[in-house]
Amino acid sequence: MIRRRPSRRFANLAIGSASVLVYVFFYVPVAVLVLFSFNQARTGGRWGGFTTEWYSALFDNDRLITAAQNSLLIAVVATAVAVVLGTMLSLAIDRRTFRGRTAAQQVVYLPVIAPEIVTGVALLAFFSLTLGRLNDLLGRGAQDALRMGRPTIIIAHVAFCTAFVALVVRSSLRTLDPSLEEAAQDLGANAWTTFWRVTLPSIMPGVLGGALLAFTLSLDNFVITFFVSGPGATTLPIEVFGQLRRTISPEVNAISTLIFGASTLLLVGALVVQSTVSRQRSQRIRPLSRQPRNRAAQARATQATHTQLEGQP
Amino acid sequence: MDQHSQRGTVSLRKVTKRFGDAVAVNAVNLEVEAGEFISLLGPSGCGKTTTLRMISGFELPTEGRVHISGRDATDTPPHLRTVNSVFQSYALFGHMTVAENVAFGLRVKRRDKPTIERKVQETLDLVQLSDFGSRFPGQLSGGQQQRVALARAVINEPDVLLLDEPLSALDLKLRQAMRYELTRLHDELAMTFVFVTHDQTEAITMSDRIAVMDQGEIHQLGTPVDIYERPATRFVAEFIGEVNMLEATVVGGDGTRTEVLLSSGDRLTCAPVGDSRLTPGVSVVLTVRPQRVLLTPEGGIDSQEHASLRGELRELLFLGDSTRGTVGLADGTELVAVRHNEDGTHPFGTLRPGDRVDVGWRHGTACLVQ
Amino acid sequence: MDQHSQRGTVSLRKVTKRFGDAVAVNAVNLEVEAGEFISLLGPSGCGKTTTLRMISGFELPTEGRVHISGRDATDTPPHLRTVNSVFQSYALFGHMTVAENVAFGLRVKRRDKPTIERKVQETLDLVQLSDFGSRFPGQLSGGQQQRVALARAVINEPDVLLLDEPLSALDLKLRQAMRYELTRLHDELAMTFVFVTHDQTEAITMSDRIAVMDQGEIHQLGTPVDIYERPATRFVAEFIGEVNMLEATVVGGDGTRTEVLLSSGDRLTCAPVGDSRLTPGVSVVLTVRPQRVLLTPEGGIDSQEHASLRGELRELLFLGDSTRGTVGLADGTELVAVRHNEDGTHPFGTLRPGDRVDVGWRHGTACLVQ
Amino acid sequence: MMAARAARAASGGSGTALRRSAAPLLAPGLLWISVVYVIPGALILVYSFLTPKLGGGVVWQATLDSWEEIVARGRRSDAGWGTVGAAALRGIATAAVAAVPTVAAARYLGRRISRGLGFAALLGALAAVNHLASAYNNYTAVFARSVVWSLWATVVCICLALPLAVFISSRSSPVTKNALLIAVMVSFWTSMLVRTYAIRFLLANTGPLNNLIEALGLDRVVFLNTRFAVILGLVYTALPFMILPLYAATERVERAQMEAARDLGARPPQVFADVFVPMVRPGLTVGVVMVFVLSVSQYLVPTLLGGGKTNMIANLLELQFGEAFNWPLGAAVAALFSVVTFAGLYLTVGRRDQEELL
Amino acid sequence: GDDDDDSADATTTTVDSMPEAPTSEADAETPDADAEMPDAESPMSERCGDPDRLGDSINFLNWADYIDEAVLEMFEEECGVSVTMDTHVANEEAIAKVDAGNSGYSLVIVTDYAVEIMSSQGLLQELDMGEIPNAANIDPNQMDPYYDPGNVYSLPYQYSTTGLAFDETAFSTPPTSYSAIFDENSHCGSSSLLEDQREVLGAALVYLGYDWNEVSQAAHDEALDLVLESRDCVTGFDSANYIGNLASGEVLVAQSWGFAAGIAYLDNPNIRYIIPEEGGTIWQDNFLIPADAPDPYTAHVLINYMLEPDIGALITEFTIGYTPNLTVPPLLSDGYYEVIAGAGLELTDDIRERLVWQVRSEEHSIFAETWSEVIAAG
Ligand SMILES: Nc1ncnc2c1ncn2[C@@H]1O[C@H](COP(=O)(O)OP(=O)(O)OP(=O)(O)O)[C@@H](O)[C@H]1O
Ligand SMILES: Nc1ncnc2c1ncn2[C@@H]1O[C@H](COP(=O)(O)OP(=O)(O)OP(=O)(O)O)[C@@H](O)[C@H]1O
Ligand SMILES: [Mg+2]
Ligand SMILES: [Mg+2]
Repeated sequence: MIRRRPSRRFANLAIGSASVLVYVFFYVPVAVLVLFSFNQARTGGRWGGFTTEWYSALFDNDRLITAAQNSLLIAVVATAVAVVLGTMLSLAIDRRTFRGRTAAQQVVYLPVIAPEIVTGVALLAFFSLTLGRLNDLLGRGAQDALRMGRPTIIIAHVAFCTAFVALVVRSSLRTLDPSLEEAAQDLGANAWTTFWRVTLPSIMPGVLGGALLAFTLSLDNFVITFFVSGPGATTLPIEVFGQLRRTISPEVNAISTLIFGASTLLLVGALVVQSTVSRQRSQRIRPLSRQPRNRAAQARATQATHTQLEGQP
Repeated sequence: MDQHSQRGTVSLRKVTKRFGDAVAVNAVNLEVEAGEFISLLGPSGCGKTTTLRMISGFELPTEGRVHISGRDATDTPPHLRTVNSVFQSYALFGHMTVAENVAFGLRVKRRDKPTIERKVQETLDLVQLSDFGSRFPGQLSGGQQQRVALARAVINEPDVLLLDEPLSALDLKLRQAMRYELTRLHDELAMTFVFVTHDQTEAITMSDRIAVMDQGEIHQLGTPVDIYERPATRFVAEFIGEVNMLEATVVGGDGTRTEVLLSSGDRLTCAPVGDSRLTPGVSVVLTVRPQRVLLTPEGGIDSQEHASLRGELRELLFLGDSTRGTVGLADGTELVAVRHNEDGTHPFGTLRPGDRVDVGWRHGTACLVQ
Repeated sequence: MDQHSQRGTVSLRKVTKRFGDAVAVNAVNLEVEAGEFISLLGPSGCGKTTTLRMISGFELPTEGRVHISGRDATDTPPHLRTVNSVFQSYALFGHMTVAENVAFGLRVKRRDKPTIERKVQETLDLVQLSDFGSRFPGQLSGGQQQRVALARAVINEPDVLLLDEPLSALDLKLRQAMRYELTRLHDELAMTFVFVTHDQTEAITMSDRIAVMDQGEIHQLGTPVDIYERPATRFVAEFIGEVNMLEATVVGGDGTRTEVLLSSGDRLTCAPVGDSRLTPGVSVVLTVRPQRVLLTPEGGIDSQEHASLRGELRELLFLGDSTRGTVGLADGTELVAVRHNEDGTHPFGTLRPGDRVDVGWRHGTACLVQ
Repeated sequence: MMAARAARAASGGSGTALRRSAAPLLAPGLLWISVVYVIPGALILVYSFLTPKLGGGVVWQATLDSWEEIVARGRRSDAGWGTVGAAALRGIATAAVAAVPTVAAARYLGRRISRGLGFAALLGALAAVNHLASAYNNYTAVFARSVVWSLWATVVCICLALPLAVFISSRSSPVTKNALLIAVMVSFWTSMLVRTYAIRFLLANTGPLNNLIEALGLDRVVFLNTRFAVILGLVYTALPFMILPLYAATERVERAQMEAARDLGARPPQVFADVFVPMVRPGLTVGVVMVFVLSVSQYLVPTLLGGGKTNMIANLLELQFGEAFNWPLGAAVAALFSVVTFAGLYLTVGRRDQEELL
Repeated sequence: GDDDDDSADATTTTVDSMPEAPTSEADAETPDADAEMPDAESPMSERCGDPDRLGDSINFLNWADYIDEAVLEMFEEECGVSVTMDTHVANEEAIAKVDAGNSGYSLVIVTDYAVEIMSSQGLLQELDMGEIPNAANIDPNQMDPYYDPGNVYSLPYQYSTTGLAFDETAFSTPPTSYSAIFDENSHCGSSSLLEDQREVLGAALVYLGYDWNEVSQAAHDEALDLVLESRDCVTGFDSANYIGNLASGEVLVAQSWGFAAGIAYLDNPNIRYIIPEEGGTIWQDNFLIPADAPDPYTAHVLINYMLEPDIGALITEFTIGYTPNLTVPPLLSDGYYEVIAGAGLELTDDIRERLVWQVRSEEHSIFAETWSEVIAAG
């Protein structure tokens, strides 16, 4: 029903098709791997018929399962810690003044701008040096020595995840009306209550967004993980990279498909919840400046204001 | 002194607030009585909000002390003060329902649930929002949000309620309605209200007393009539209502009248300013309200009872309810007269722009300020 | 018709705008003359902005045509129309200096640099911001930003200047100053101004003509005096200025007077409405402006020349410039009288709330609308 | 807007906040990041002055060999004044070619011609520096190539992300917006490696894309192990990091300002360049920094899609830390690389944008 | 297997399903090792050494995709030791991990020159041959290598060669020289070289008439020019994808690991493998025990276990390399021999003549320098 000028329609069309293109770009490789996970032929390239055998094979493939478990575990732990640390950092940077604030900001920004490969080798050097020294110091034998593995991976992942969380949370903190927190204090809430009851719920979208990003980054990290992993701490990307020596096994496609499917389901679920909540909330929203349609009520308002109640049906 | 009797008083003693080099509030003394409705009135940036925030505890005074309910509260953190605020932006918690918003103060004080529920219901009744408890703030109109903010503050039964321009985001009609609402609440609750505004009509219609501020200082503290009729300074005269100002020099006078020389060359006799220390030679400003200015054809003013000046009618402006006439005096200064359009006819009779006119005012209706 | 003579005219012919199902503007006809200062006045959401945006080209009418300067511009994109807008939020470019903001329109039209510089200087002079050219909008006060927005629009010498509530974000004093400024500019520039506002005072003091809108329709188009004194509908009466409204039923009358029965039981005689087709039995509303309502002790009204009703004084409210008395009539309806505080004494004499009073108005000052 | 933020920042620091220390909030995160980034970074610097050990690692014996190798030693084959001349010529040629479109664009947008020329000159200078770096020695050559490809990837990312950001932010329902945003992220929940492998398959000489090309009657094109594939991979990997901040910035764009520009007679491209781009600049800066840094140090993409024929700085580092057993040299390359990257970022990203970055 | 002579697909299946076949054969040969009832109170298999000294678990670092996982499962079941195998994709990676100290690995498999480097740096412990009785099974030809004289630190695991693999159908006369890639490359755009500085430069050096391990600057300059020239022709320097590419026909001639040619042959029976007339390399992967291994004894047991005939057969069937274990060849399936024969992987004495070992010492860092020129070139 809405008339549009042709030029604007053209612009919208261009923007829309460019966007579709981007999604195609993102999802064609995903589609390929999903397809391959059902492909009977072991080496890609040709279609050998539909099969689910790779999925059943997957359940016997301890290495892949373990690697996937490792990846998920590390991502979950790193994300959890990073969300806490990153939120704290962004609170400090946004809400407190202290000397060296700029320097602190730049340190926080380091993981974003530091080349991954440099970080990887630096961490390898660092951990070999410190773990060795620590073991010497503690007199640990070979059996119970400190060594690289899941802990070192988590330490590394937490660092860069923290930076990204801080980045995202800071941007939502900046748009948060500071008088909300003051209102809470004014009503008798101490700093702690204010944070839990008011600040955190208000910046929750930012925190969740940061967590999502951190989780994605951790799950997908190869280079840094590669350098700091140790016995029994093979993550999925590292396992897959090893397999590239031959051809990638269809089971890898299968597990990728599973992870993809599960996360999509999860997020779609979250979206459905969000949409119901937001539909609920947006019911009968009235913008601030809208006045009642009832003119008679207004007329009375000028004479005897107390009889007039804005919002009466 | 008896603590109890002081409940609800606020007292600022030589309170100064500096931000870096800038002085936001300058050695302000203010005594608010219990149960009073006091307004802080002044232009943007004059320090009203800063003053309020020192009372609520969000700013620390650089110098001076803040007493609330008779106790020195200067170092008490906000959440332990017996004052509550209504913020200009409402600052409602968007993730909580109206009822949860209102319950917040009691919940953080860990009142038991039945009490909280009962009081929330009572308070929502008070602000006439009983049916809106389960809505979210985003689903309310501006005026309703305003009332939620109010309910959220008053449910805590603070000694003092602070309101920072709570009406400025509302449109005219709603603002009028909310003014009435606030006055009603003040009567019902018997709390001290400290109300910040830059709208003189708001201050005048609602307050017991008004503190007029400018540049961090309180220029005058008094009842609305005091402030309107007897402005202490030029700034107050100018800020409250429309006013004509004529530069003048004192040339003589005694205890009962002062003789001044206007820049237009006219000599006038005025009632003296309160504690008249106006010695000849002092520069003063003669202020007179437009609605007290007579505007007649030449010679139409009885110069016995009235001060009278001669000029030319420059402009007549229809304002709807009233008409405004602008008169140019001999030296070019302008004087404005306003008259209600009482009976649908031109309130200044047959006068037309360009006519020679007399303007004047009854002796005693003009005021001298320094 | 001659193109040149039409420069600056705007004409909306049966223009309708629908958003989905909602009708924002409903079959509006509007002829604006060249050089006129016309205001669109109406409550929030009545379609003012939408109307303006159809003139500037940001919305396409669902039906009807828009003519600008005599030419059909309905399908002309915004950047090719000879109109410019001043946006409510100013919409200044924050990343450009004031001078760059003002120069923008000329720059995108690729005028040569010296011309641009000269004109920017001239325009900044015009709005009295010559010294602020190199500042950024963020460093200016609201009123100054306003003037930059104005300068940015008028530098293009549009045939028509559209202003969407340009003053609503300013505080009272500044608003008054800017009103004056705008009127001055209109006189100097001889452009057509289409001015959108929901503030009646603004519309009344500035405009040549006012179009009062509600719910997407123009209720009345006329001069300020017309609209104030002879509202065509109840909505207009109510929206323009403060007004008392009394429900009444026509009980008789002839061509020169109409007799009505008020809900309070009083019978009154009124001047008829313009094209009086008021036959007995019709419900009408009697409107009378508060400043035309007399308020006296019982029996104080000359019922020969005045309509007169009996009631009780409920409230007296000091408003600074004036005092407002609220009277309750027999049936509980209220009537408001407003009187200037002309000589510093109580304008209603010795009357106090609770007193029995007479209220009334000179015949002919009340109006009947449907 | 900035003034308001400054005021807020200041007020945040006043009053009650003043009484609280930042340390408890700041310390854990800052310490953590320092342990993982700052200290190892310093260690790398130290390593670059040590002696390599066969089998990897270092011998704790100071030497300047590594730095001499990468700074002082030019490439055997084609160093000399001739190269400088060639570089100058190439710069001038590039500037001349670029000048035509940039000046036209400047004219069209109503900007000064000198700005168009300046931009062309900048491109020329870049080309010349690139030429010099490519000729100077192996390290500068690989470095220059990494930078140039990452710049290309950044440009492509901007071109793809801008319409998408506008598209998403012009949706009216917040749920749709979130769904579209999440759709960007979700594809990243399958391992990058696996997806890159899928891209390999798609681009192969005998892959579907080439089959399609052949079906259209054209000759098969070699995509794999070329710059094209590598830059495509870089874009694929980094695109979300452009989309997310750009979307956030687009959300904050005020429609009124764009309409004001239209109203003042600006044609849509002018509105875009003069109003939209400056308004989304903070987000754009964040995106550009992230995409560039991510791309310039990419390891997987050149390895998987470059097939050893098209290498970037990470491959060189990998060689030194791996097969070459020359950690000090690798450390020196890494240190130099980081320093140049940081310096470049600080020089190109303005003060204001830096504040915006975090 | 009965489906040996079927198509390539069938062959794939055969190799995949291989674990069962040799296991049953092993059962037949060593009846005391009752694979069906390995657990419970029945005495542990004697292939598990001394149960008192045997640990519960062991960390094992191996090349990726270089062992049939069934072997590890069998060991776990038979001996009750859980094996965590991590993989590396380069010897350098393994060295770095062990060099970092306390890597946690008790058993590591790396290629020849890496053993020399590691032992020279004191990263390894001497093997106790008393605990590895199966060492006696090993082919003397593969013992006492240059990198570990006397096998003090290492025992061979698998070995193979590096040569050329090609698609028979693409050549009228099968190539016999590196010229198929370096010069007169008739399959420009369909050839590939390994991503390995030593192999590529070595091949170039021998092609130019130098020694495979040549370190003179002049020779390297020449070799570099040759590699840079052929760079435009090869699809890539690639150690992994070319296997699939050979199978799919994307690559027609490639420098290749021997075992990899076998794998490619499984998918594409037209693949043939040769050692060019200029020569090729032989290389051998070895068991090592790091000096700081947490559980050296269990590592010895595992080494010994993997040198069992049936286990060795499982491993070799999987890797398609050559086994150094003399007891294994009789147990290998027909499928294995079909691949070796079909792809031309037989290691005759004639071919052995042409093979050299890669040597690696300080002076060989010139290979890295030359290679960084290759990297810098594109
Ligand atoms: N946190 C701060 N840092 C620096 N200056 C400040 C700060 N807060 C207020 N000021 C300055 O102090 C002065 C008083 O500010 P205040 O907010 O109290 O004014 P106000 O009377 O409330 O004005 P408004 O009507 O505009 O709200 C102003 O000049 C303001 O710029
Ligand atoms: N883009 C739109 N989509 C849907 N409805 C719209 C849109 N723009 C305006 N409307 C609706 O059209 C009606 C008229 O809106 P308009 O903005 O013209 O009002 P207005 O008179 O300018 O009000 P205000 O004083 O609040 O600015 C309103 O009900 C509004 O909700
Ligand atoms: Mg304030
Ligand atoms: Mg509007």
